[in-house]
Amino acid sequence: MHFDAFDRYHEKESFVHRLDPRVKVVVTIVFIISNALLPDGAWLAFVLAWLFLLMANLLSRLGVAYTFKRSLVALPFALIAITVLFSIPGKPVGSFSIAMWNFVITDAGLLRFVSILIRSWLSVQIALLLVAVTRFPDLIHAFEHLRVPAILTTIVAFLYRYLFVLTDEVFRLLRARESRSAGTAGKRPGGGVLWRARVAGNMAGQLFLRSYERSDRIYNAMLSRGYTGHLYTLNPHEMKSRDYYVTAFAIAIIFIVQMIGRL
Amino acid sequence: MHYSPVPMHIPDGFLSLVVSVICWITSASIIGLAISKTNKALGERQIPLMGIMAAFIFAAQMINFPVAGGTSGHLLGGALAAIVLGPWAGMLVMTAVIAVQGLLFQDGGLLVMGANILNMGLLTAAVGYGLYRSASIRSNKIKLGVAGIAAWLSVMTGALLTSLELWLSGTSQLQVVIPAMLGVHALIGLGEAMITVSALAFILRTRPDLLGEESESAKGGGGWIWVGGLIALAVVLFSPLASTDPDGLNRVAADLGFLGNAQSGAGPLAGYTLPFLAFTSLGKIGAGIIGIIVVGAVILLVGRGMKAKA
Amino acid sequence: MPISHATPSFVAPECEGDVLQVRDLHFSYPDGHAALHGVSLKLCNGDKVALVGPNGAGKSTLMLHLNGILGGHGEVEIGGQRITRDNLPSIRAMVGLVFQNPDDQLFSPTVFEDVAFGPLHMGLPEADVRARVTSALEAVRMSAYKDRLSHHLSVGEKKRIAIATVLSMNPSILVLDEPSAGLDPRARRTLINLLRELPITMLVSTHDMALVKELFPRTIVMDEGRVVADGLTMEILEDAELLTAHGLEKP
Amino acid sequence: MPISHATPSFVAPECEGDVLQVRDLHFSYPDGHAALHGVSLKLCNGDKVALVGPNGAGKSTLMLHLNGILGGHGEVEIGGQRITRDNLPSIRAMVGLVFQNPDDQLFSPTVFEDVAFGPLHMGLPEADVRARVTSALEAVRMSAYKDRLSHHLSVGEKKRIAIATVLSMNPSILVLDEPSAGLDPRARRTLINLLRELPITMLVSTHDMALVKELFPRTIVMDEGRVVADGLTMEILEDAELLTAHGLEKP
Ligand SMILES: Nc1ncnc2c1ncn2[C@@H]1O[C@H](COP(=O)(O)OP(=O)(O)OP(=O)(O)O)[C@@H](O)[C@H]1O
Ligand SMILES: Nc1ncnc2c1ncn2[C@@H]1O[C@H](COP(=O)(O)OP(=O)(O)OP(=O)(O)O)[C@@H](O)[C@H]1O
Ligand SMILES: [Mg+2]
Ligand SMILES: [Mg+2]
Repeated sequence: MHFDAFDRYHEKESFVHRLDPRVKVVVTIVFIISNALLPDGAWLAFVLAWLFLLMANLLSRLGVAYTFKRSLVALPFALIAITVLFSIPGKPVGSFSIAMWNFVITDAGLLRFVSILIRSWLSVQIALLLVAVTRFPDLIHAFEHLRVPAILTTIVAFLYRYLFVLTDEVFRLLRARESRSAGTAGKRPGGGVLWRARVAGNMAGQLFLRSYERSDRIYNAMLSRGYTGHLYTLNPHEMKSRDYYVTAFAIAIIFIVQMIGRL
Repeated sequence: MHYSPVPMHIPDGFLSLVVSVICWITSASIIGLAISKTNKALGERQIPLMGIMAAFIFAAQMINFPVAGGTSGHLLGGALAAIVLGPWAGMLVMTAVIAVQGLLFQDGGLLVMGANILNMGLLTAAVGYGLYRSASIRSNKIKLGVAGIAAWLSVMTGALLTSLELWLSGTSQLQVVIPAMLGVHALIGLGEAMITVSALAFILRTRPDLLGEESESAKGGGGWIWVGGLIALAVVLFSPLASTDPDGLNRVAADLGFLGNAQSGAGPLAGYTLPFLAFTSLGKIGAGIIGIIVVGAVILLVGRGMKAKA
Repeated sequence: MPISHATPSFVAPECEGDVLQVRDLHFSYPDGHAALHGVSLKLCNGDKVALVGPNGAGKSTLMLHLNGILGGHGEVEIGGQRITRDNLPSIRAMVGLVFQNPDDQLFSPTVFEDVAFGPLHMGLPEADVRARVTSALEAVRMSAYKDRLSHHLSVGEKKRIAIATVLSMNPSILVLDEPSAGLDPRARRTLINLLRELPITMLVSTHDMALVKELFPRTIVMDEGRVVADGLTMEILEDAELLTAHGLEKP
Repeated sequence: MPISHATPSFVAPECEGDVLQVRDLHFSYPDGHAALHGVSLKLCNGDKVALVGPNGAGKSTLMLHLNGILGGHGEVEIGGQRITRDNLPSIRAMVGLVFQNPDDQLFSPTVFEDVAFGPLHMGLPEADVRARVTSALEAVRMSAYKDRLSHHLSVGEKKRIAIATVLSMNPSILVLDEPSAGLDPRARRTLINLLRELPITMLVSTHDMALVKELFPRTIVMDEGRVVADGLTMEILEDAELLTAHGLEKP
C-alpha cells in the first residue's frame, strides 16, 4: 500500500485522460516508430516532434514541462553510445586526452550521438505521458483489445496487483535486516561478502515460498468465486467517434513530421 | 524509486528499427510457443501462479546485498524463474516483468521491448534452465553449483546479445561495447549467481518438493540441456573472438546487409539507422508502402469515427 | 449425529430448513497431516455462528470444505444438496467464502472488476452483473469506491470490499475467516455493524472473543480437528474450564 | 519539552537516566505525506510503555526513527547519544526493533541462523554468537526450536523467535510493533507473560487495549503524527472523551 509511489497515473480531468486507452497506446507506438525512422540530423523534424509532445502535455493538463522534467531516466544508457563520437570518420571538431589516449570527436560522430540521444529522449517522454494519463488497468485492457494474448495480459494484471503487496513485503524485509545490522565498538561489522549474499538469497527464497503459497490461496479464492480456468471480463471501453478522429489526426501529424524529416 | 538492477534495459532510440523488429519477431514467436506449452502443462492453476511469480521476480530484484565501496549485488531472476517454474513458464514470467518495467517505469523502451525481452527474459531462462537441467539428477551440492554457473552465464549471454544488438544498430563499436558490457556483467553475474544459489538452497531445505522429481522444474525435456549448453558455449567462444577480431564480424554483418558501409569510412550515415530503408531503391519502395499504409489508416479511422457514436 | 462436548450440557439448537450440514468430516493434507477428525455441525437459516479454537484447530480447513475447495471424507450438504463435482458451481454460488487476508481475495486491479468476478463467472448477462456489483457495494457502503484500485485501499476498506466480492454472488451463507484480524478499533467497529446488519446466515471464525460475545448468539468451539463444544455463546463464555482447556479466554 | 495533551492532567513521569528521548520529531515520506508533526517523548530505564492510536497515527513511523532507519527533523537520543551516521551500528545494537509481521523478521531458513544474524553482523566471534543465541532462545523459551525451519512455525512461535532475534543483540530498549496481532488467545497469553518477565525497557505499539491495560503502567496516545496524551494507563483508559476522539475503545 505504501508503494503507491509506483503508480505513475496522474488523476486529472482532461481531454487526453478521457480518450480510449487504445488510442493512446497506438499513437504512442506510432510516435516511437517514427522517431526510430527519422534520419540523423533531422533537426526540424525533431523539433516538430517535440512540439507534438508539448501539445499533448498541455492537452493533458499536466503542465507543459511534465514529461520534460522526468525524461532523463534513459540518460545513463547514453554512455553506451558515447563511442560513436570518436569512431565515425569525419572532420575533427574537438579533442581531449585521458592518460595516454587521445580522443578526437568528429562532426559526423557528434551528429550521430546527439541524434541517438534526441530520439531516445523523445520516445521516453511519450511513454511517460502514456502512463501518466492512462490508468494501468486500462492500459492492460487496451493491449487485450489490440490482440495481445490474454494469458500475457492476465499475468501482467496479476503482476501489477501484487507488485504493491510484494514490494511492500520486500521493503519490510530489507528494513528488518537493516535494523539488525548492528555493530559493536572495535569490531568490523557486516560479516563476509559470501555470508551477506547468502542472507540476500535467503530473503529471495523466503519471498519465493511466501509468494508461491500465496498463489495457492489466491487460486482458492478464485475457485470459490466460480473460476474454472477461463477468465471473463467486462469490456469497459468503447471507441467513440472522437477517438477515431484523434487517432487519425495524430497519425497524420506524425506522418507529416516524418516527411519533413526526410526532405 | 524503482531501481533497475542491471544496466541491460535498452531505452528506445538506441536500437535501429530493423534490429528492433527482428528482435520483436523472434521474441514473439518464442513467447507464442511458451504460451502453448504452459497451457498444456499447468492448466487452470497457471494464471494465478505465474502472475504472482512475476510479481515475485519484480520484488526480488529489489533485494540487494552490499558488496564493497557502495556497490551492491542484485538479482535479475531469469535463471531462478526458469529453474523453479520450468523453462516455458519462466519465460512468460520474465516477459511480464520486463513488459511492466518498460511500460510502467520506462525502464527499457517499447519499440525495443522485443530485444529487452529476448536478452533478459527468454535467453537467460533458456541458458539458466538448460545448464541447471543437465545436473538436475545429481546431488544437491552439484545441482547448486551448476545453478550458480548457469545463473552467471545467463547474465553473460544476455549482455553479449545486448552488445551485438547495439553494434548492429550502429549505436556502439564492437571493440568497446563487448568488453564493457561483458566486464560489468561478469561482476553483476556473480551477484546473480550467489543470490540464485542461496535462494535455491533455501527452497531445497524448506520445500524440496518444489525442486524434486515431480516438480515443474524437472519436467522440461532433455532438449533444454542442448539449447542451454550450446548458447553458453557460443558465448564462451564468441566473446573473446568478437573483441579481438571485430573487423571480421563487421564484414559478415555488412554482407548480411545489417550494416551500411559507414563503418569502413564512406557512405551516408543514415545507413546506421536504416540499413534497409534509406537511400536505396529498396528503401524508396519501403517508404512508399509505409506512406500508403498511413494514408489508408487515416482514411479508415476517419470513416470509423463517422460511424461510431459521439 | 453425535457431537462431542467437553461439557455435555450444550445442545446444538434444533431448526427447520438447515442451510448447511456437515457430517463426520475427515480430512488429511497431502503431506499426511490430519487436520479434521470427524467434524459434524449444522447451521439453520439466519444463524450467526462463531467458530473459535486455537491456532491449527482446523477452522480454516473446515471452511475450505464448505464450498468444495477441499474434499475430505464425510458429507457436506448445502441447502440440502450434497457437494458433488457437478453441482460445484452452484454450491460456490451459495457459499460465499471470505479469506482472512483481503489481499488474497482482491486479485483484480480495480474494485469493480473484483466484485464483478463472481457474477461474471456465473455467466450472468452484463446488465445483471452491473446491478449486482452496485448492490453489493451498497451493502458494504463502498459504492464510491467502484473505480478505485484495490491496492490503494486501507485494510478495513479492503476487508469490506472482500465481503462485497462474495455478496455479489448472492450467497445464502457467508463464511468468513478471521474478519477482524489486523483492524484498528474504528475499522473493527464498522465491520461489526456491517456484519450485524447483513441479513444472511453466517459462520465466522475468529480469535476475537469480544467480537464473539457481541455479535454471535451461538458459538462452535473446535480443537485438534474436532468440534468440542457447540451452544449458546453466553454459556460457553461462562465455562472457564472449557475455555482454558482449548486455549481460549473470556473477553 | 512541551507535550500536547488532549486533557492537560496527564504528566509524563519524571526520571533519571532516560534511555530514550525524542524531541520535536518531524517526518514526511518521500511522496510528501507528513507522518510525524513534532513528536516528543521520553522513556526511563525499565519503563514499559504502550503506544496506541488509530491506523495511520504514525506509530510505526516513529518506531522506525528509534534506530535510525528513518531520519526526520528533530532529535532522537538513545542512551544519551544523538543518532548520527557514524554511531548507527551501535545504536542498532542498543535498540531492538521487532516488526509487526514476524515473517518480515525471519528471513533465514532455520531459527538458529535467524537469531544469529545480529551477533554475526556485529562481528562477534563464533563462541559468543552461539552463547547469545542460546540465551536469547532461552529467554523466549524456545530453546528446543533451534534447528527448526522458521517457515513451518506457528504465528505465536514465530513471534517469540522474532523477539529472540533482537534479544540476541543485547539491546537496552525493546521496541515492538503490534506484537499481539493475529495471535490466538493462548499464544497471546504466552506473549503477555513473556513481555512481563523480560527485564528491559519497552515501547510497544498496539491496538489491543486489553493488553495495554494488563501490561503497561504508562500509555502514550498518538494521532495524526502527534502525541496527544502521555500518562498513566489507568487514567487514560478512564478518559472516555479522549478515547473516542482518537478512535480508541476501552477494553
Ligand atoms: N496446506 C497444508 N498442508 C499441510 N498441513 C496444513 C496445510 N494447511 C494447514 N495445515 C495444518 O492443518 C492444521 C489445521 O490448520 P488450519 O489452518 O485449518 O487451522 P486454523 O484453525 O484455521 O488455525 P488458525 O487459527 O491459525 O487460522 C494445522 O495443524 C496446520 O498446520
Ligand atoms: N512508505 C510510506 N510512504 C508514504 N506514506 C506512508 C508510508 N508509510 C506510512 N505512510 C503513511 O504515514 C502515516 C503513518 O503511518 P504509520 O504506519 O506510521 O501508522 P501507524 O500508526 O503505525 O498505523 P497502524 O496502526 O495502521 O500500523 C499513514 O498515513 C501512512 O499512510
Ligand atoms: Mg485459519
Ligand atoms: Mg503500524
